[in-house]
Amino acid sequence: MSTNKLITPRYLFLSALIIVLAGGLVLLPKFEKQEGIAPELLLSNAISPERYISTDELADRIISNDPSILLIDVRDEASFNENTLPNSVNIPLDQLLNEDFEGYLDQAEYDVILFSNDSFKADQAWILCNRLDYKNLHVLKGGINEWFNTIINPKKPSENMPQTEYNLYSFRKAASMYFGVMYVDQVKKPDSKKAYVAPKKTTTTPKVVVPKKKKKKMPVEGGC
Amino acid sequence: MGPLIPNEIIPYEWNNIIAILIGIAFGFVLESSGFSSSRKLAGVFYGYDFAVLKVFFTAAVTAAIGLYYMDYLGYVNLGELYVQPTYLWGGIIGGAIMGVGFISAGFCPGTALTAVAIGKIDAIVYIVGIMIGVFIFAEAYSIFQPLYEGSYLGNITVVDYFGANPYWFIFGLTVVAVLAFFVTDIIRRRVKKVFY
Amino acid sequence: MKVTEQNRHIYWNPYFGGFLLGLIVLFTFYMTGRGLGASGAMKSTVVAAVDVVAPTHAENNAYYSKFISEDKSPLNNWLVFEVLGILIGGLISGGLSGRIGWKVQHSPKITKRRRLYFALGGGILFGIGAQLGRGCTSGAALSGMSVLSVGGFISTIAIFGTGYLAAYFFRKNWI
Amino acid sequence: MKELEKTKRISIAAVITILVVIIALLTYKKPKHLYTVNTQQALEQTALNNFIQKSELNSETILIDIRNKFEFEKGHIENAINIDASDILLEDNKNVFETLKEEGKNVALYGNTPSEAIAPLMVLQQLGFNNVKILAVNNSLNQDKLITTPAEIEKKGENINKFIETSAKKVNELMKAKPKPKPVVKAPVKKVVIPKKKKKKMPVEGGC
Repeated sequence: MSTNKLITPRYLFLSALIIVLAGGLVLLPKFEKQEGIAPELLLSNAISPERYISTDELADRIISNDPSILLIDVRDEASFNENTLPNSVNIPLDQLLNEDFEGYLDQAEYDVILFSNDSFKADQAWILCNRLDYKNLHVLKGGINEWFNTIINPKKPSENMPQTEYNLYSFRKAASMYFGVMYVDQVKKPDSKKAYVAPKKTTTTPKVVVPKKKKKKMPVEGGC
Repeated sequence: MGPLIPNEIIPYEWNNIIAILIGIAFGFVLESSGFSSSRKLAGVFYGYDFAVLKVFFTAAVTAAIGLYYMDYLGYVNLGELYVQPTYLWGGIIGGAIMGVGFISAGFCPGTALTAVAIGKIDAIVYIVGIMIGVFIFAEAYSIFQPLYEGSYLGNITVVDYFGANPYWFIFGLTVVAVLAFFVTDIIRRRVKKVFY
Repeated sequence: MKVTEQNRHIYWNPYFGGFLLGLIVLFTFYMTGRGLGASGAMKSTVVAAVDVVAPTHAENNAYYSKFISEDKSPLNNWLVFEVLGILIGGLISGGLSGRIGWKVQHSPKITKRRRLYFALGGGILFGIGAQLGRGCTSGAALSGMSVLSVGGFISTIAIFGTGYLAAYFFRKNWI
Repeated sequence: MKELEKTKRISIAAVITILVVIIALLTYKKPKHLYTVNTQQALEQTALNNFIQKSELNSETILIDIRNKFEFEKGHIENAINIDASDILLEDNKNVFETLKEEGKNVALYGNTPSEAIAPLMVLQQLGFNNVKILAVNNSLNQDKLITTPAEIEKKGENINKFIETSAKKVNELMKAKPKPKPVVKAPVKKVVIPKKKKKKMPVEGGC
């Protein structure tokens, strides 16, 4: 062994280096694991109003049986059972992130529409999902209250309203009939023989909402 | 970005190609570090050449430090890496059998492959032995089954199991490694030289 | 002849080799999210062989059936490709330093036959142990220790621990 | 034994590693804004009461108007500071929030409607400013005089089903007055859809 010395300066330097590197890890300042997208991006997404979908548009899509919409009610269990939109799934806000609802939120196939009494809770849910970078989520502007005031119980426009108001009103009235609201003027004259039948509401096919799994990341297999 | 292929940053088709490339580098480094000669490997047990310990420990420490730096800087997400399942007794007894196998044959599968590559007949016999061993294990699986599936502790790391702070643990590991290198150098001076 | 003879036994400095190996393990984790491995490939070849020879037996054997799937042959496995790479890498490195040649490396004290018997015995033991411990030194121990997995440390300690214990009995083979 | 002397290569490798580590640390620019809260905690924050009524306002709380400058000029609640919602993360605005947080003052954001102020509230809360609340108030302008009316958040509206039933009943009474055509009343189908249990975990094949 030419160098009989045990600790050659080069080895000293190397061992010092590896210890310093490992020590560096310890001294680096810790910070909370950054989860989700950057705050600036989240802010700009949260401010832009394009996430809103109006009640008329939603009514139109429900009536035309658009298969790609998925209604999610973020209110708590009680108010969900009391009344909600047809075919909606209940994900209470405080259970938004738990495991089994993830299939509904984190998917690219359905257009998910969140709604609550008005759009406040739905907005909060939307912002949290946006932070986790879930795609194509929308919020029903005004929530169920707005839905009630516009679709279920539309206001009769007064005379001096423009023509578009009348069209809108007639659309909304038809929509409300679709949802089962009956109007007095529907009643036929007494002489009509035909047994009066409420407008046959197309029974909304019970859409079994299978949260189609977005192709999950490739499983990390390993082992020797 | 984390592991690239599982996050589909690199398409899955590249997986096997990268496997071959990594294998080539792995084989090259193993062979050049002298792991194709079983007597150099066995040196770690008899003290005349601690190459295995040095290479092994440096590799583990470098990889651990590297991973945790990349995790800190956000290039890798440690949560997505494969952590092998820990079967306590399976690991211990399996390791014991492997230890005896290691000392009797002088090879472990990775290094034996490099020896096969350079034409060592005992390595070829060793690989055939491994295949026989696997065959025996499979045939007699019912005997090994309770051990194979028992005492499952999950895919746990030292951090979850002992609640150790990983950074301090790695620092300790590095210090132990450097001490081990130093001590093994001393031992090597005292042990009779063996030319292989 | 002197030069080639001389550099046949010049290997890299172990720390340099270890450092490069560490980078390779790091690169593997970064690219594929999994560690290195070797004995998994042997298992796959055995499973594939048994599947070809006796598919019914392979199906109903509890262990084989774990690794047999209709769409993918057991050989289409990450480790098998990696092992191919190891063979190629070993060949390149051996070629560069002139170490290629059919030989049996054994301590002068023992005969070639005895060395081959011990290699076979060790292989069988290693085959069983690797399946039981779910990994060999490069797979479970090295990759396990890099992600600080408890299984990795257990395997390392068990392998090298028993190695040192049993060293006394096998010393005739080596020293 | 011989290879231990050849240490030239390791030193080169070592120097290269140092360089790589230093470059990595230098180029690593710490993200400007760091979440101090992960999504689960942020969810819990939504459950808290994030509103102040106008009545509860005391001189202590600082009012921040998040509408743009133009609307702010036209009319705003007295001694309110104007920070537009889209640039609350700018350097100086953020310092304003930081100083307010240090002084322990609580902050009330308000816009034309409470739902305008949700975005800044949520982002600020996730950045660790938990002294921020929303003023539950609707602002509207008539002839450039600001009228602020208390807004009720998540008010329970009328019950849709009940309304539909009442309308159906009304029509039925009318029917009864007429000859008896039997109206088929179809209650809107309300289903509780059971979320299909997601297959728990992608089987990670692997192992030796």
